[in-house]
Amino acid sequence: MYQDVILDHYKNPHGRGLRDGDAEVHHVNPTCGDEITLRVRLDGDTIEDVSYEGQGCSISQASASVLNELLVGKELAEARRIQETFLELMQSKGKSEPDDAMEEVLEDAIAFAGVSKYPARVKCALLSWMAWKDATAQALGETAGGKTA
Amino acid sequence: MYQDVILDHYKNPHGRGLRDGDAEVHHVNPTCGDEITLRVRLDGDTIEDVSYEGQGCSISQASASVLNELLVGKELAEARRIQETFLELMQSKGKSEPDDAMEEVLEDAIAFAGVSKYPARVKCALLSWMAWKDATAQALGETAGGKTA
Amino acid sequence: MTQLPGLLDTEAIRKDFPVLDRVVHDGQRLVYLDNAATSQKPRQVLDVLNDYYERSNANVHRGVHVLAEEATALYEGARDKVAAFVNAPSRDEVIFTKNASESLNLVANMLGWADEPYRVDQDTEIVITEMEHHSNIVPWQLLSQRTGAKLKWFGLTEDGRLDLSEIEQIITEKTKVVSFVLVSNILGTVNPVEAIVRRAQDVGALVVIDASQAAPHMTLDVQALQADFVAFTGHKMCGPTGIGVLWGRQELLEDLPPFLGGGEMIETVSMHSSTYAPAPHKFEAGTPPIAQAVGLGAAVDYLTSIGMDNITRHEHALTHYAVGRLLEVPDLRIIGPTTAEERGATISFTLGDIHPHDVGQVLDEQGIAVRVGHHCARPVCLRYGIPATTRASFYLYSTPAEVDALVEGLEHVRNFFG
Amino acid sequence: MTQLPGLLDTEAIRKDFPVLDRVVHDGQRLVYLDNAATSQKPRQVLDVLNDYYERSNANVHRGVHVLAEEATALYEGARDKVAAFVNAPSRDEVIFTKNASESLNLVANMLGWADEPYRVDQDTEIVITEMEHHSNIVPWQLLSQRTGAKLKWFGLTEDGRLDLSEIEQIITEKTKVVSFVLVSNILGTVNPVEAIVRRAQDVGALVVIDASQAAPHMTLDVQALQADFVAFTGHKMCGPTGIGVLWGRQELLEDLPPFLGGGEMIETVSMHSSTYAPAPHKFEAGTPPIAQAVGLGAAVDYLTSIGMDNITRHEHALTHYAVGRLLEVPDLRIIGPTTAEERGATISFTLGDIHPHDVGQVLDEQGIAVRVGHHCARPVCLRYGIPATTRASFYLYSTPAEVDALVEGLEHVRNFFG
Ligand SMILES: Cc1ncc(COP(=O)(O)O)c(C=O)c1O
Ligand SMILES: Cc1ncc(COP(=O)(O)O)c(C=O)c1O
Repeated sequence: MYQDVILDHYKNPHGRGLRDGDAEVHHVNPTCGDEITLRVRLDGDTIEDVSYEGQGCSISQASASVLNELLVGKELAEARRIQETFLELMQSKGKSEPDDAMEEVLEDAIAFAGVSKYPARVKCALLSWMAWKDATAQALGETAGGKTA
Repeated sequence: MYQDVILDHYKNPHGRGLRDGDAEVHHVNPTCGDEITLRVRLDGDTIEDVSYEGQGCSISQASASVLNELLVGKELAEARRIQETFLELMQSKGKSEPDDAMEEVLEDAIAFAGVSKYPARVKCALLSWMAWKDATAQALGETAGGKTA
Repeated sequence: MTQLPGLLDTEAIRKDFPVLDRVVHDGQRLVYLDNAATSQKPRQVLDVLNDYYERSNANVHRGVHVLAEEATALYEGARDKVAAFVNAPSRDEVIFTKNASESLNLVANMLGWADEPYRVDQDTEIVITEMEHHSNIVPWQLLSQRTGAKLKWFGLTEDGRLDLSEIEQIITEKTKVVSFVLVSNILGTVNPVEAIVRRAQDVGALVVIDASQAAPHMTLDVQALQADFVAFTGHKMCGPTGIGVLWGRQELLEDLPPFLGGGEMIETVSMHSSTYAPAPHKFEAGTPPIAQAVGLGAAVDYLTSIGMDNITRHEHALTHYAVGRLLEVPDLRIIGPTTAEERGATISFTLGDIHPHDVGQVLDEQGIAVRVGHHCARPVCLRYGIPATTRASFYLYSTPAEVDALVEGLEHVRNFFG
Repeated sequence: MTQLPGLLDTEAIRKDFPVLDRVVHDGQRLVYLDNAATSQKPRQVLDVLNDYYERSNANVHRGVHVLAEEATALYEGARDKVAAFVNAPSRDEVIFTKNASESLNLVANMLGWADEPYRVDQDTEIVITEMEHHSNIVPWQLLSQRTGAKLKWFGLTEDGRLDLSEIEQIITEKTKVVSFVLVSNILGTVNPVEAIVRRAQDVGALVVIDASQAAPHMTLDVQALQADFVAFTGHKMCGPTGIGVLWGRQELLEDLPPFLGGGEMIETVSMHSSTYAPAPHKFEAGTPPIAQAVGLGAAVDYLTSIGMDNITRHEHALTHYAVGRLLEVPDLRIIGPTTAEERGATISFTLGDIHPHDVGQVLDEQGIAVRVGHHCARPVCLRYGIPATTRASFYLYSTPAEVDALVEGLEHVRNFFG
């Protein structure tokens, strides 16, 4: 489960820290106490930044770092595809080997395949991704409504 | 469990029917619905009559008949000794063979020894005996107080 | 040997049940006809229990070690199996309890503590029937004492069926809950669900169905029943003791308050206040009966492998045969329907004025296990003016030969006390 | 191998527990250190369970056939064993429940429905502690919400003990019930019963003791404790899942109202009203966890054959050794008492800023099963400002070698995340 990629991200997280954003959310995993505060900044359809701070296990921390690395700079549609693919991988219960197409979409995040075998840890891996989805929806709602954060 | 003596008493009960008495009680075994109404008539220290009516299984019916046969005409002290010995026999859980002394006291009632192995039936066998004890106490209370039934 | 159309291959099935080889009273082969009280357990269920304890035993949920993951997967897998067995729309609608009695008490208590529109209070009425098991009477009596709600009930006809002639007067606009037994454990009657549910729905009352004597014997489809809650118990359906089920409609389980408080049922706890986990965990306080749930899952697998419809057919054929043969016994009076139509494989009767205790005891001496008494349904005995009945009840492993043994046994009882 | 004075012959004992031979993760021998969550079961208990199901399975009470008599004798025999195990003055004071959580909820509900002088209402206060398991917090929160009673609690000292300095202000004349844990499942602390009971008795409050983590590990004497109620749970003491115990003082059990209604708990039922059986049956609605009670009886026999005092001594020696060895691990902080005095064999700790999930997972990869999280005692984590702990807990089959394995495992965790 602890692939080197995951440990690397845990020890040297990408983009950690809170910076300006269009929306901020705070998510908690009540069963283990993992927490994340996450902000999204959009520039039109492009994700300009995902910044975050939190406490939790290596899986939830590394997952947030991988998210930052993967999503920043991407178009929203592309980012959503990545998010959905990651969700699919995490819900696979370790049953299916990820295929090449998946690997291409997920890059480093493919390292989390092993986590999907551990139901108790899947929530950790998904914490930041759910927070990102939520924050993005908020940011878009505000953009649409023309409101400031 | 169904000794011939028990079946005989069941089929040809002694002293069944309600006659005059100094006290009357009604006892019920709620788990199986057995019921007995029982009257005691005393003449000083002598039991002049035990009359009864009830519904219930062969064990409870035969036990009332045996009680009538054994106790009517006896002195109270002797009757109590019989009642206590019967109680002891019924609570023996079939563990001890009744000894000669017991047999002498209990006469026909010794046939209930086999019943003591069946916890569910012990209450049936004891129903009339508990009723008799209760009725006698009442009758004595009334006698002492000089009241009529 | 008597051959009836629709019978299962009991020779094969009986090999699965170790206890059926039991010899009692120095040489009498056991004839177990007390299945309405509890069923026997197949090897397949006992093996699963042993495997659980010998390999995977751990407390469930939140563990990160192998055993905890396995135990959780087994426990939650059992929930999936039970959900499929009763055709539940969602696995989250299946709550594990310790028995059907707890399931029914759970509903009664939730409705007492609930907010409107569910709250049962002094302005509302509760409807049950005269043929309920005590476990579906006393919880409602307690609720009515505690809240002031009025308890009403359907009476019974002479032939052991619900008297629905006054349904409009009994289930009224004030009725908030109607709770009734699907198959009676004393009369064997199968009740007309649809008529009752329709009327309950008309007045907006919740419907609770006690399926304790149905789940073991027929296909149970909670969606087809259109009930709001369905309760049953594991030990009567080849499962272990110590496990029951409450199925409830998801939106109700979301809206209704918890019952027991403790570990597992919470979301977050502080000394000042707590929030609760979503159903089903909201209703499962404390370490659940883990091995027992897993065992019930195995029982469900076992029953499904035989086929619930096949079991129903088997029991129907056997009941038809048994009713016919029993009615040949002089002085025998069946308490309940005297045909095999709309009835389950449970037959209560009286035998002249021989007390059921004596009937049961003399049958036992011949190795035949029946139950005697009021069968936790004393109002039925009161209704028919009898102190008790003798009850023979069949299951998937019961045979015509066992019916014959019962009838012969009863002849012996008659001679004995004649 | 490390030899400590007071250790049991674990080589022999471990042979009784099939699961301890389990190999996980392709070749790692299981090191089971999650005993505070649930214990493993000896062969002696599993054999009794199998025997029950294969020979004597029947519903209890009121049956006149052999199996029903046997099952009843086994079930009631288990009550005798448990009564002797806790030195109860009477066997009728032992109530079988499904787990400790139900036992505690039972008490809370009885007190809510009781008449004076026991009734908990808006004028009364309930006292618990900050180190309770959720199962001894939430029932009282629910009771306090439902009745308006005020919930108060004892806080904790830095070193994981109850802060009793304000006992006179916390337990007052208004206090009707004081409920507290005998041995904490997260801190390991053994609480000073006498001081609390004395104060409770002074003000006339009832005392409820949660002995879930005590019964498995030490001689439990309800008379010496002078409590009014004592709750514990079978699965932590070598017994099956699905069985718990509530011991209560006879006169209280007579005076207090029933909780769940149904079969077995009644004396006589009519549609209009019911009367209840005497305790313990008054509190055992429905078919009880029969096999599980019988299994608990076997567990009690097993523990007694080893000797509770010997088990305490074994665990004390092991705890002493474990505390010492754990404190050698850099960055390891024990949450709870840091000596083996007045503490049980449950040790919670944090390891630098490595999250307990990661600690547990990496230990699991080495075959070492510990629990991580808030251990159903979240207020303790809040109190010490930590999200969770890693918890190692020992039992009669635990060995110094397993402590060594844990310490080595933790070194590996540190290197891994270092
Ligand atoms: C101290 C304490 N109290 C109560 C409980 C609840 O026991 P159960 O989950 O068996 O109801 C536990 C164990 O989980 C415990 O450790
Ligand atoms: C119709 C019916 N309802 C409820 C119950 C109660 O089930 P349990 O005793 O398992 O709680 C029974 C069986 O005893 C029953 O036959």
